[in-house]
Amino acid sequence: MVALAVILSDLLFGIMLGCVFAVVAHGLNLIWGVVKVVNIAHGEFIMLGAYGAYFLNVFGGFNPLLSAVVDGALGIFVGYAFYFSFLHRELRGKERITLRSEMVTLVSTFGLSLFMSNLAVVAFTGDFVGINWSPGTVALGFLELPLGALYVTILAVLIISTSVVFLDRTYIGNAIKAYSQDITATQLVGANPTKVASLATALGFSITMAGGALLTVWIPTGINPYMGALYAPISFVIVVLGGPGKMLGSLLGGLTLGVVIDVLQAFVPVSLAYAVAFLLLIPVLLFRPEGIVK
Amino acid sequence: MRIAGLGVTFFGLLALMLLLLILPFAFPFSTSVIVINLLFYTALAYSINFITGMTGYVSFGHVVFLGIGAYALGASADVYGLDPVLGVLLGAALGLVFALMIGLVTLRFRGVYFAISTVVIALAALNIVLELPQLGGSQGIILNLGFQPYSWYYTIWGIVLFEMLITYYINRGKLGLGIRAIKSDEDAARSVGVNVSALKLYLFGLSGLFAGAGGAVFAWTTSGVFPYETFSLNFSLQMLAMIIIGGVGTALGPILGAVVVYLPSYYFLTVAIGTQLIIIGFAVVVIALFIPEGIVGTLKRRSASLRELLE
Amino acid sequence: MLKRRVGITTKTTAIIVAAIILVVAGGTSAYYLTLPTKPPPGGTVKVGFSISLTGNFNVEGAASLNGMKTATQWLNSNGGIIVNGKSYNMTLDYTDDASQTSNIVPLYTKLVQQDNAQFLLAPYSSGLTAAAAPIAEQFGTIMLSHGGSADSIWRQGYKNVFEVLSPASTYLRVAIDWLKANHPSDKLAVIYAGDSFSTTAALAAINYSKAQGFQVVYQSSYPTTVNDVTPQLTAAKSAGADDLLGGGHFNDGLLLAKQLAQVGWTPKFISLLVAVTEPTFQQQLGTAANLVTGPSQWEHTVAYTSDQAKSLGLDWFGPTVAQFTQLYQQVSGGKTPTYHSGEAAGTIFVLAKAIQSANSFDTTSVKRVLSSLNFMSFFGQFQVDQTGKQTAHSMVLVQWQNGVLKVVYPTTVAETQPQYPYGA
Amino acid sequence: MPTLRTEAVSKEFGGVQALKGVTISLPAGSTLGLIGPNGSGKTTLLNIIAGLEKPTSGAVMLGETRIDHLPANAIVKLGVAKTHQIPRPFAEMTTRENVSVAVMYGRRRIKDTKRSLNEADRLLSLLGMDARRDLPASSLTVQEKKRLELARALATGADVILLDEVFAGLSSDELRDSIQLFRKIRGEVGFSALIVEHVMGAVLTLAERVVVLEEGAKIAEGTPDEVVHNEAVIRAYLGFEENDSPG
Repeated sequence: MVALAVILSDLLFGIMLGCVFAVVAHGLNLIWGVVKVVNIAHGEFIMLGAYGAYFLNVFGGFNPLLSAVVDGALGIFVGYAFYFSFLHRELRGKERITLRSEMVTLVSTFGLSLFMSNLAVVAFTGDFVGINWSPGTVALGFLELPLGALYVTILAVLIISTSVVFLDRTYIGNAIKAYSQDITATQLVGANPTKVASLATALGFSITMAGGALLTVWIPTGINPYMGALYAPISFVIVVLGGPGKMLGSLLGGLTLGVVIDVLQAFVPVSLAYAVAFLLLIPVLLFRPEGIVK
Repeated sequence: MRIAGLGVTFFGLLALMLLLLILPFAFPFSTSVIVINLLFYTALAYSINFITGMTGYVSFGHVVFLGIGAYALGASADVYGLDPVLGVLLGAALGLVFALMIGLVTLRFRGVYFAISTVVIALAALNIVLELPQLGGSQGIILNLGFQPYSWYYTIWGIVLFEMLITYYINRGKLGLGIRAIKSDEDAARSVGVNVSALKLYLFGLSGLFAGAGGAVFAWTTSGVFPYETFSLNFSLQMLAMIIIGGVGTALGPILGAVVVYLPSYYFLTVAIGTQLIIIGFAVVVIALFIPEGIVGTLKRRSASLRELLE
Repeated sequence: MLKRRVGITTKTTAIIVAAIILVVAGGTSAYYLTLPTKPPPGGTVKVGFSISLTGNFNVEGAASLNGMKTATQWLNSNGGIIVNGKSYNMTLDYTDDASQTSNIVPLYTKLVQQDNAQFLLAPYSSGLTAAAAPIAEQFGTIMLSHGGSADSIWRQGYKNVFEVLSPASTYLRVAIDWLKANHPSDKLAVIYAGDSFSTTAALAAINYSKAQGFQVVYQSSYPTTVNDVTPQLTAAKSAGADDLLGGGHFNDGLLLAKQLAQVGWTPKFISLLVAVTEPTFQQQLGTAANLVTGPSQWEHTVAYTSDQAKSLGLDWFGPTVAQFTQLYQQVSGGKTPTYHSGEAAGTIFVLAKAIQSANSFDTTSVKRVLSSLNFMSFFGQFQVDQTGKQTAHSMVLVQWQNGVLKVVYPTTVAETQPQYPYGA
Repeated sequence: MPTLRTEAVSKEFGGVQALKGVTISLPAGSTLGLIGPNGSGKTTLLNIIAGLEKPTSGAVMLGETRIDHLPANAIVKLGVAKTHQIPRPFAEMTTRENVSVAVMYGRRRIKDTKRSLNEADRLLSLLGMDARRDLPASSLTVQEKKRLELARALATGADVILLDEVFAGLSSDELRDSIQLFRKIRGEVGFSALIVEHVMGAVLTLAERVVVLEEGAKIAEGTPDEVVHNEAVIRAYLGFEENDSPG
């Protein structure tokens, strides 16, 4: 018999975990939705963001929330660099993304992921490190919720809703939206497709790296060169669940995954909870290929 | 053009395989065991070549079949004392069955969606095995089948030979033409009568079969099956890197890729440098961006005479 | 089709040329790859092994290697190994194995066949040790295990494989023994990482504690890829557990200790595998590390001494703990030895002692000695049963007390008393 | 050579009614034109016949066989082949290999590579593309790619061929040549043809009967002459010209 209190607490923790997942996946969602390519090395950029937060903490005493801002700024540069070295050759002058370009990106970013994670072992060693930042807990009835995770949850919702407003309400946001629907339409609204695509990529990387920093609050000890191997697949599942390019889809997909994983653990072993969460992708792809959001 | 007769490369590969046949007698075990590993990776490369190389469906989670084969041999040898050669056959059979089941669902997804669905299946498989006490759960299975270099060697040699012959068989005839059409444009292929779904499933089944057989040999030679090591996505990545570097879809590419990826990796071990995966990763990036056909494909495109030779 | 007529002679020539190139290339590379290195010069004994310097076990591997180097250096500069009145130096012949089982067979075959290693040490971890064991068996070379503690290795009937460290199944016993003596009515929760070693240790602990009359109110494992145990901790807390046992490797211990604070649970007693003995555990956790306990194969603060050996009627061999720790710091560039270093170094001394007692390098004689050897070194006592499994080496319980790691149990080697409850 | 019929075929895409109960009939050996403005549902109907999409309701019959539940490749094997509006050659293969795929996998199931290549060569020379046969298909011009589409459809051994805008974008000279070529091929290889165009010229010349679609519904059917004088058709096309001004 599972106590109701356990389920309730798992639900709350699942919601917080889901928001963390959401912000980690959101950058991938933006790039996938707009530029229509999938960055297999997504997890390695999360890792980079996490190490950024770690070093900022060690050398600058920054807490992960502050580091997320710095990481986000760095992510802009990383994103532009990535766009012009990996995507520009494939996207330049194209009217739509061909399967071939999709596969070239898939394979080249796969190589990048091998390269980065193994270079990270040399640069950072394979040791697990963590950031010693714990703002305490807040009592909520019979439950105690970690404040740090609550901050991250709020930030995650904030980042995702900001991106919705940005895409809907600003000129450049509209240009990005236009690009995501039809590359030639971008020119009709008077914007340069390359500028729009590279900006979207840069924003995606900015969010990814900031997400990596925020993730360190949730996993107090888990910063290591291979951490991307878990968070990249989770991000893929989230984006597919929510539907690529649907900004609120990150949140919905993340929450689904977080709640499924945490609540299921009250009934089945953790491993199986994760297995179920991963396999959720299959029925969604079969029956709702556009994602669970209409 | 590829409907051509068997060329120099075919006979060259055949000659190489025949030479390898006598190697265990001509050299000490310490050489045979390196070649066993090399052939193991070659077998994996050919196996993923059937699906990813030939159709362009990137199977990132291909390790799942290796894992199934490894557990087939591990569990059958541990619990029933089954002969390891039968264990390899069982691994191949289970690899085939699971590939057909998984392929029936996942081969409906195109491009990135297929790639991602295979990854989540591999991750889920690991997490499920961790909770199966019959398969040793997280403790895995420790075997004592002894040091059997001859049996290891000729088993994996036979697997690779089979794969080469089947690759040639497919590439040469009607099948090969249909498969190239699928790789080029799946819908157009369907509209000229190519039974796309069946052909893809056939290839996925083949690749699962050989990955399963390879996995069984892996469990046999390493005297155990351990969930994290067996289902490590690194195997998928290595297989993929080998065919990308060697040249996708070709008959020569996988063995070439296995040689240029495995031998340096092994050499690096003895001089204790941990850089092999960095170099491999870099090579994959460069090849994917600049010479997507890999070594063999590029040589073929660059030179007509080489093209003839490399068929 | 399109069989652009390649003249039969051209084709045949091409095949012959290709075949010749292949034979030459294959032969040359095979020659170089199998070139036996020089036979060991007189006066040395060559010990071969692979160690994980890259991959998953690179941290443990590096610590183990430093331990072996330290032990070898001490041995060679303190008279070497005496056989028939003559002194022999020990040399280490090792390579990286990238923590991959597939590398073990070629590397160990090479060590035996090409490098002519006279004795073998096992690689780090149970999986790699299992892969190496058939080679030791095949070539009749003695192999000592320092980092593969899965009990099932010793159920395979190997005649040449001996264990120096304690089996995984005994790790948490020492904590349970202390609880039994002091707080026998505590309810236990066991949360552990789902890898081979941690599972073996935790499942054995669950059985042992039940046999000791404890109630295990919650038990759960989690995959090592996951960095979140809040659901398990919440469940354990609400199941009414007093004490928390389990963990896994370094990261797991840290994770459990940190997330305890996140879910607001303060167990009365915490004992975690592996992590607790690392100095970084305390650095990263700060006050949360205070009063956390853990089992250890060995600590540099542990008090195994020649007096103690004498009181048990045993021989003492090798350096004192202080000597070892000091030399280790020189060898490793200022690091403190971990228990991985200790067990690896201990293995070297077991080998040296066995050869010296056998007064011969002959495998059969050394093997006979190993089966009956019972002595003590800075790493503790060594004695194996008929399967080669270590039985005499005992674990110690350590606890962080105000920023210092203290050995607290068993009383024979303890520096001080354990403090209870946690969080006090 | 059976008759191809659609019976009250409807198709809905996410709430939009693309086809509303369309019934057409293509008797053996005949040529039927299918015209209508952009977005009138012509291509959807063609895709449903070819098995690329499933109808929401209604049926597609080939003689006495119902084919609307079959996959596209099975329909090809029953003798119905379609060309693509935007040509989709197998870009990495040569022109001749492109055609021989269709020879081998089409209705005739010729397994022998040599025979299939010979058959491909025969068809390519019939279409006047001998000189192009060893070039990669990606290097062909748009018009050549359209011919390749036709060659592949013929190569499947189909006796019903669905032509999706093969005559679009041609100059008047080219159009005249194409129509001549089409008649010549019809003379050598008998087949029934369903020709879809949104410009009427070629259809009116070649088709014996014409069906007009507007917004998913059939608004007229008859001989070319009847159709061009039909009020509804004129209104549809005038409306179309005002909104869209075709090139």
